[in-house]
Amino acid sequence: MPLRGTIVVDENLCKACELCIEACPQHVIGLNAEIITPRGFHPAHLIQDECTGCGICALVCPEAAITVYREKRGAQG
Amino acid sequence: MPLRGTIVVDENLCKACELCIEACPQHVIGLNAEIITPRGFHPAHLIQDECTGCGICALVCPEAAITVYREKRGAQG
Amino acid sequence: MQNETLIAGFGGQGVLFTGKVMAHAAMAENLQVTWFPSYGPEMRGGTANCTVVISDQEIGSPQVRQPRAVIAMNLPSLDKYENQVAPGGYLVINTSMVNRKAKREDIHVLEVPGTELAEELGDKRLANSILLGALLAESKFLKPESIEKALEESLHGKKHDMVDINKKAMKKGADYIKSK
Amino acid sequence: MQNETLIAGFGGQGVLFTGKVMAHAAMAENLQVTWFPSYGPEMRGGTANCTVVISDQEIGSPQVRQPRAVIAMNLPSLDKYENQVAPGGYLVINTSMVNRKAKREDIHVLEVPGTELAEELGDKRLANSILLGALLAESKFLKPESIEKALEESLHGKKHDMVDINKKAMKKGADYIKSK
Amino acid sequence: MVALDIKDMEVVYQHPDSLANVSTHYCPGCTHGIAHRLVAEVIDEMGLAEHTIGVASVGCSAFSYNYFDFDFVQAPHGRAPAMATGVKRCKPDRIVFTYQGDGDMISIGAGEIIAAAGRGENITVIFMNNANYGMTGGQMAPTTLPGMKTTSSPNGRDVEQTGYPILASELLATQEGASFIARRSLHDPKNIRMAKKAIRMAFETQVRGLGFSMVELLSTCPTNWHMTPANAAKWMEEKMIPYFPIGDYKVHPALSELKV
Amino acid sequence: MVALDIKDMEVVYQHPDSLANVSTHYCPGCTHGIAHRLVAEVIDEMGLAEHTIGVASVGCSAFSYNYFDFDFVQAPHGRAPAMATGVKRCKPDRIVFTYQGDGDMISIGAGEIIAAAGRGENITVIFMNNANYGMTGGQMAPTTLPGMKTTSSPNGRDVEQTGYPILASELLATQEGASFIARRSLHDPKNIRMAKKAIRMAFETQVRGLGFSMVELLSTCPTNWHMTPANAAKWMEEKMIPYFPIGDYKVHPALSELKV
Amino acid sequence: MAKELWKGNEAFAEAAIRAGLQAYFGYPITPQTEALEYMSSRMPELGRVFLQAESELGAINMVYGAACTGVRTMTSTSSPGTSLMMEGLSYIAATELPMVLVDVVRGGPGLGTISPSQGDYNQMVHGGGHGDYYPIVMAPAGVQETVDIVYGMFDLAEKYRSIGVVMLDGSIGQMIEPAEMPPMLEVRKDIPEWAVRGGSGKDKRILTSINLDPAEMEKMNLRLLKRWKEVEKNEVRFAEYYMDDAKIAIIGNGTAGRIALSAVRAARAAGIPVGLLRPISLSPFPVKAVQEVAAQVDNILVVEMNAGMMLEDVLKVVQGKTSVEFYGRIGGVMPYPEEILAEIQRIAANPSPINGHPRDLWIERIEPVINR
Amino acid sequence: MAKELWKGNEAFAEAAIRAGLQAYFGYPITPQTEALEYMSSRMPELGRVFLQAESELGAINMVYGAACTGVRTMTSTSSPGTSLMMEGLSYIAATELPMVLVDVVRGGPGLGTISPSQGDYNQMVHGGGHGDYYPIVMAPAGVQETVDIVYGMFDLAEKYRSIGVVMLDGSIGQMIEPAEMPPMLEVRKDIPEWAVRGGSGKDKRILTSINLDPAEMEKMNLRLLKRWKEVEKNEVRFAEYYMDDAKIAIIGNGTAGRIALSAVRAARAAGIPVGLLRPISLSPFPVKAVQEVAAQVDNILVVEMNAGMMLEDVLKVVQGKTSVEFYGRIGGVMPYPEEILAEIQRIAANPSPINGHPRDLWIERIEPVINR
Ligand SMILES: Cc1ncc(C[n+]2csc(CCOP(=O)(O)OP(=O)(O)O)c2C)c(N)n1
Ligand SMILES: Cc1ncc(C[n+]2csc(CCOP(=O)(O)OP(=O)(O)O)c2C)c(N)n1
Ligand code: SF4
Ligand code: SF4
Ligand code: SF4
Ligand code: SF4
Repeated sequence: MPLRGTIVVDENLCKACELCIEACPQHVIGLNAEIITPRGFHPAHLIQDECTGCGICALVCPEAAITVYREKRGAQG
Repeated sequence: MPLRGTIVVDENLCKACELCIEACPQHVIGLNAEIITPRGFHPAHLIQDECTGCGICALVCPEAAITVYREKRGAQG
Repeated sequence: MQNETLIAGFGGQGVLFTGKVMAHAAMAENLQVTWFPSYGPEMRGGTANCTVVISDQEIGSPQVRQPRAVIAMNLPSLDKYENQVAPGGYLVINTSMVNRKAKREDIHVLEVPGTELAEELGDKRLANSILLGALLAESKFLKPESIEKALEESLHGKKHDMVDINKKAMKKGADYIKSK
Repeated sequence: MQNETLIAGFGGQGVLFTGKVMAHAAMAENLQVTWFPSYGPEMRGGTANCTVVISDQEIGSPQVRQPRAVIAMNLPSLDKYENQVAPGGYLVINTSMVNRKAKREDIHVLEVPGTELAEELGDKRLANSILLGALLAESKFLKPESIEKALEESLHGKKHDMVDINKKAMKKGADYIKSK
Repeated sequence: MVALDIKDMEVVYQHPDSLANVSTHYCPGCTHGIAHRLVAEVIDEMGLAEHTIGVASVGCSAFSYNYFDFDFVQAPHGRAPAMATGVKRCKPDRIVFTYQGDGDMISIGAGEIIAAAGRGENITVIFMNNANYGMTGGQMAPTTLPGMKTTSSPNGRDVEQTGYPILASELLATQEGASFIARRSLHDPKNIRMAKKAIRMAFETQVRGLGFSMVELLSTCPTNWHMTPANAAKWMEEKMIPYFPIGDYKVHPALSELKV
Repeated sequence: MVALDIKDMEVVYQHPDSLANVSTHYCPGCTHGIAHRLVAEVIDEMGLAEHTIGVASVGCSAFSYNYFDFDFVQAPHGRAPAMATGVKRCKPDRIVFTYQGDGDMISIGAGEIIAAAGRGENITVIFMNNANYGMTGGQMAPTTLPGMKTTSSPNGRDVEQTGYPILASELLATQEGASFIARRSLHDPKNIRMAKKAIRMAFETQVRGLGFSMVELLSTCPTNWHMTPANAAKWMEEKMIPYFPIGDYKVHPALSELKV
Repeated sequence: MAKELWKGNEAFAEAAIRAGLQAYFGYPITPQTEALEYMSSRMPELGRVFLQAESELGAINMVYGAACTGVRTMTSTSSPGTSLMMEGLSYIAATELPMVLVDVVRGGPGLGTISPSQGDYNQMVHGGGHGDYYPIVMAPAGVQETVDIVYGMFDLAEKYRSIGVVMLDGSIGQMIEPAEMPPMLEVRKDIPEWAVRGGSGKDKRILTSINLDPAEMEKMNLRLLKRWKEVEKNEVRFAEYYMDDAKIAIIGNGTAGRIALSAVRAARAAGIPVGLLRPISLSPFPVKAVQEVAAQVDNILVVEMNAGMMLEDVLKVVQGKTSVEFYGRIGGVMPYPEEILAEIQRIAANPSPINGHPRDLWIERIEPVINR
Repeated sequence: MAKELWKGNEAFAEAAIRAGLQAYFGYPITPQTEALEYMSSRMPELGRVFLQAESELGAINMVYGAACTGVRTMTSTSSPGTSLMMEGLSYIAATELPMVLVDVVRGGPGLGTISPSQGDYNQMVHGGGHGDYYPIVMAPAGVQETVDIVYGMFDLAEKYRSIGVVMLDGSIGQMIEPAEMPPMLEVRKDIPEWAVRGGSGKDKRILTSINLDPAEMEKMNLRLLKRWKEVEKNEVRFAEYYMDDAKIAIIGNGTAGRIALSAVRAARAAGIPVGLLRPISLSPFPVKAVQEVAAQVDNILVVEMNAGMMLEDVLKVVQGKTSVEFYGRIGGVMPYPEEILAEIQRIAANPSPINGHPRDLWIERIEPVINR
């Protein structure tokens, strides 16, 4: 079982470019239509819990808006 | 017997750089100490008559000061 | 006679276009007109605005401190321009993008859920025309015929398909405000 | 007190150097001095000149229309500057490079076969010092001691060897003109 | 979703220290942001934040001094290499880099970049090649692809009239003074990782005093390309990279052993 | 000497028509004069005198408009390629060439030459590389050899501080728009003959509309090198040519058949 | 031709084309870029020369080359770009070539803002390039005027073999107004007798700006100067509003002038006898008009979008004959009519001559406004 | 220190070095090149920065970068080179950085001549770069004055965070005169609190000239302007000769001023009560001194080596209080004292106020001379 992870998107930074959504190998990111940022965007957020904390979303994010967390090795299983 | 030739140096143009003197395979060019041009140079001239009209002096002359003449083929021998 | 309309919103909400439609309409009425944008480097997600001055004589300043009308397409625009509306003037608010009421009481406040009404027409980018329709219905700055002509002129080529739907949007805005 | 000397000749004849020697000498006498060259792009075979103004007060113009003295190292310089010598002034001609007489009669004409005399000293590039020696012997613009000091100061380093021979040249020029 | 408490988790990735925590003015999806992040990460990893002076240029990145969290100066259009030279010569123990767009560096600033490379100026250049002038609204750049439409080549770039894209890496690699020249792309995770390594190499070149280093980063401009960011990335892969091959164009021998 | 009457002889060489019969301001032995002559000969041989517009630059050759006997304009320092572009675009059926020194073309004018080459501008550039700034009295140029003394590198060019000579032919040959790029020398009869052929090729390139052509001519500056003209030629052969190899750096396929 | 809506930048581009423009060279810069973009589609369509240069240096030197061939040619740019053109402009002036430059001015100095400004007044009017030379400089205040001035500028440039500058405040370049386009002129086919076109021997032509002989250079300078005297005599342009009975005069050009017009109207409505002189030609400066105004009114208020550059020219002309005051906004800020109205009211309330330099007094008044 | 003979160009280079110059960037151009050459040997010798730039654009931007680090830095060039520096100068002014520029002026416009001229007066004094900015400009008339002014200019530049320009007529750069060099100052070790030097977080420093918000840009502009007012108050320099009882005043700067001195002496010898005001600071202009002269004399004669650029500033100051005439030589020609003497004699013979613009009357007088 892969490590489990999660991401936190900084809503002040995210511009809803969807690059993380495209890049996420787990397809677990989406835009949050509920929120509209001061600059008029619906920011990205996790929409499912299969995030592995692989960090690919952060790698492609032009706004450095994503912080990626992963279970500690020891904490697993 | 090689063709014979001669050169005429335009004294208004020659600047006594001696490049023709260096280049002449026949060593027949020299500066004319008798003449001083308006710009203060002793111009080049033929000092011996073994000029073959090869044109090398004209090729290296930066002032295009040299006209080269050669016997016509027919006129030879 | 002179009136000034400032139109403001996010880039992409069509504020510059709406101003141009007004300019065309003013020309159709043989009036003088000056359209003046806030211009900036190409940046998305910023705000855009333009001022349209319509007059029957040579126009002086292309921008005014107190326009007769303001169309606020979003909250930052409302925050920024509400105070500037000339006393007795018009403030048109796109309530779909704004979560507060106007504060001024000395002006005509026209609240129009532009984006929602536009969505009813199938394209939320029509909100600008809806708000303009509402403004003109109340302010009478320009005649409806001139605006229709203006739409024909400003939407040419491939965009000509959009004329009718924009006309509809103008009318929908006008109807909405009259019905209130 | 003010005097001006214009020195002119082919590039390479040392006219700028001669002017500098005069400037050093003027300093040695606690006089004001300005050395001013005609300057141009680096081109050989052209002419060069400089003007040295010596005065006991702040110097105004660095060049004058009618210098007190002209040293003409060659024919073009004579042709160009003869007319400019101030009436009663000095015209020093390097007769070795000039095939005509001076035309002016209202000035002191000093004819010196500079290049030939220099060749007698073994270096035709000394003609400038010979002509300067002649001028100063007649004009008394500067004292011989100051000039000797000046030569020491302007020929330093590797060129210091040249001091004595230049002194000799100056003297030769002075003697020549006195003997005439 | 299963609740995961981030307190118990380790941080795999976070906003680099050398990147200020502010929203940029870049368009959504613009890879200028990625380049900024990579540079900031490298500066952090090398511990250089207190020793670096950046030189911003004129283009969309004119304001990058607001986004990096260390000293910055801002140069006239195209002149960043000259300005950086002035900084570096007076502060030889500081790390000095320019951040320039393609219009800036290889159109108006071609003279300055060639001179800096020729001098072997010990600076680093981050060169953002997005095949157009972003800031002014998408005009043709020297790097615009043949046939590509821009606001100043409305019928597509006509090579008969306007010639061919300038290959800056190839060009500068001809200079003896240039010690590290590489081209990378920012369009997918793999290439972004490679780009970061090249940026690291470039700064290592400078730290070692080896002379001029440049990383050309192929970048998207979704706004002026009139594409979504994702489509822009695809277009980059299909159209731009074939024209601008990824690779190392010059690597000083003293760097060849270096693993980054 | 034996009297030969030139009336009976044939003229093997004479002053080319396209060279005005005036004394130049060049120093004795300066190879600018040779380059002028070769260009004039080529123009004459191709019958182009009535169809050519030259663009002089700033340097010792600033006054070359006085020496060529056809239309000329004179450009600001380094900007001759831009000015030539303006001329050529408005007179596309005319032959337009620039005549530039190394300081002019590859120092202050590097931006303009790169852009012209990149555009494949259909002009010809005669590039006089004499390893220094002649006109202003012999300062260091980008082409000055390492260790070479000039009036602004009094202790010899220090590569640590000032980098390496810029190799202009190699640099421009990287541009797709460049169709003919060659380097020649003017220091002896053989090389002068080769230089003339290259100049001919360059003009043929333009006549055929093939785009940008440049001939780099290694030139002596006896005055500022502080050598006799003959010694300058030797120095050229021994020192300069090894650094700046003679050769063709780019030849458009359409030219490869051409015999000149 | 009927009026159509035109954006200032596109309008001047089209006007130039209709004036027979044959070659345009430019480089993008806000707030001028629309002109370049417009040219990039229209010029090739008409078979004329358009080229985006590598830089403003490139552009001005391409124009220089094109002008040498005798064609109608121009460039356009904005403030930092004009600074880069200074060397080229000085060369072009010295070579006595006609050309047109449109400078769409933004707030400086430095990279500054892209907002409208009149901060290039000195650079253009008093010559930012080296040496004595004299460009014609006009500053229109609206789109129609821009069209008319650009259209006519080519004739002026050719008549006087001079640089013709049209200085547009960024605001004029960006605004849209109705304008009537002048008729499309035929592109000139003949070649002026001084232009290069390929020729040798007696037909050889040279165009250069260098002359190492100062005496020759002085002759050339005098020629330029005398030609300039002709321009001064013939080409002064200005507009006047409400001046007949005015006791206070505003002097302002371009956008500042038209904003002042709004203020003047408001002041007139309030019974203040104020008028407006709007210089259109800044170089040559409308000396006589300003002198007449100075003789008529008690107070002059110069209004600019800079720190008082034209003010200095007004002061020079007025020669103390009447009291001159100043109001300006700087660095890219456009004044509102209300601000100028307040100035008029202040002056009307106290028309006595001021004591001190108008700029100093203005600094005192404006400082609290700016640093608010 | 004793006096030594110095060539103007080398003298100012040495003076700058003694003032603690840390970084010089330049590009060769006649008649300034000796300075660059001098720097190329002296600066490395002292372990300081010398770099020959790729161009004047490169040089000014290297200076820009160097100035950002807080060091004493300078460049020198001549007229066409200064035109190329206009953009950079405007940026440096906007970034509020100290630097020194020496412009050794030659005859323009264009490539022109290399002979001495004062044709850059407008470019330097009235700002050839875009936007409102205010360089300090001084014009020495001899080698010693050049040394003293350059030596002090770094302090001024730093005090006002401003550009300090020393404008040398080509003649001053090329002449040799005795001069005493000031003592060698230690190179500054501390870093000004605004300079970049590597720092992050709270210590981060930014130096930029852009501010898209016009309100912020306006604040910056006001700051520059107010600083300039201080300069105007404190830094005026001029020299007067024979003015005590003068009824005619010559006003001329630099070489023109010292040539006029010769003429003034000759005129005094002939009994004409003439004096000389020689402005040294051209910006700030010696307004009060000129006003006082205007109050004292019946006639002013402005003498320049251009077509009357400073003349315009004099006319502005004099405000018609006295008759102003002009004499100039242009395009690289230096007047002889005799020419100015003739002008003085003419005026002394007929001191009545002139009728017309002084430039126009001068053109009439000079035309036959020039076209002779
Ligand atoms: C001298 C000058 N010319 C032009 C401009 C206008 N300008 C600003 S940004 C820019 C183009 C930038 O394009 P690029 O360098 O490719 O960077 P990008 O915006 O694409 O990142 C231009 C031309 C300027 N500011 N200064
Ligand atoms: C803008 C500008 N900068 C500098 C100069 C001075 N200048 C004249 S010629 C020259 C150098 C020319 O050297 P190069 O191009 O190598 O030609 P060469 O004289 O050696 O033939 C310079 C720097 C100038 N005229 N204009
Ligand atoms: S990549 Fe970054 S900016 Fe783009 S949507 Fe994802 S979190 Fe937002
Ligand atoms: S090569 Fe020419 S210039 Fe030189 S000496 Fe011979 S003839 Fe004279
Ligand atoms: S215009 Fe292009 S380069 Fe500029 S921020 Fe937007 S996407 Fe990025
Ligand atoms: S200085 Fe050099 S390049 Fe110039 S003319 Fe003399 S020898 Fe030739």
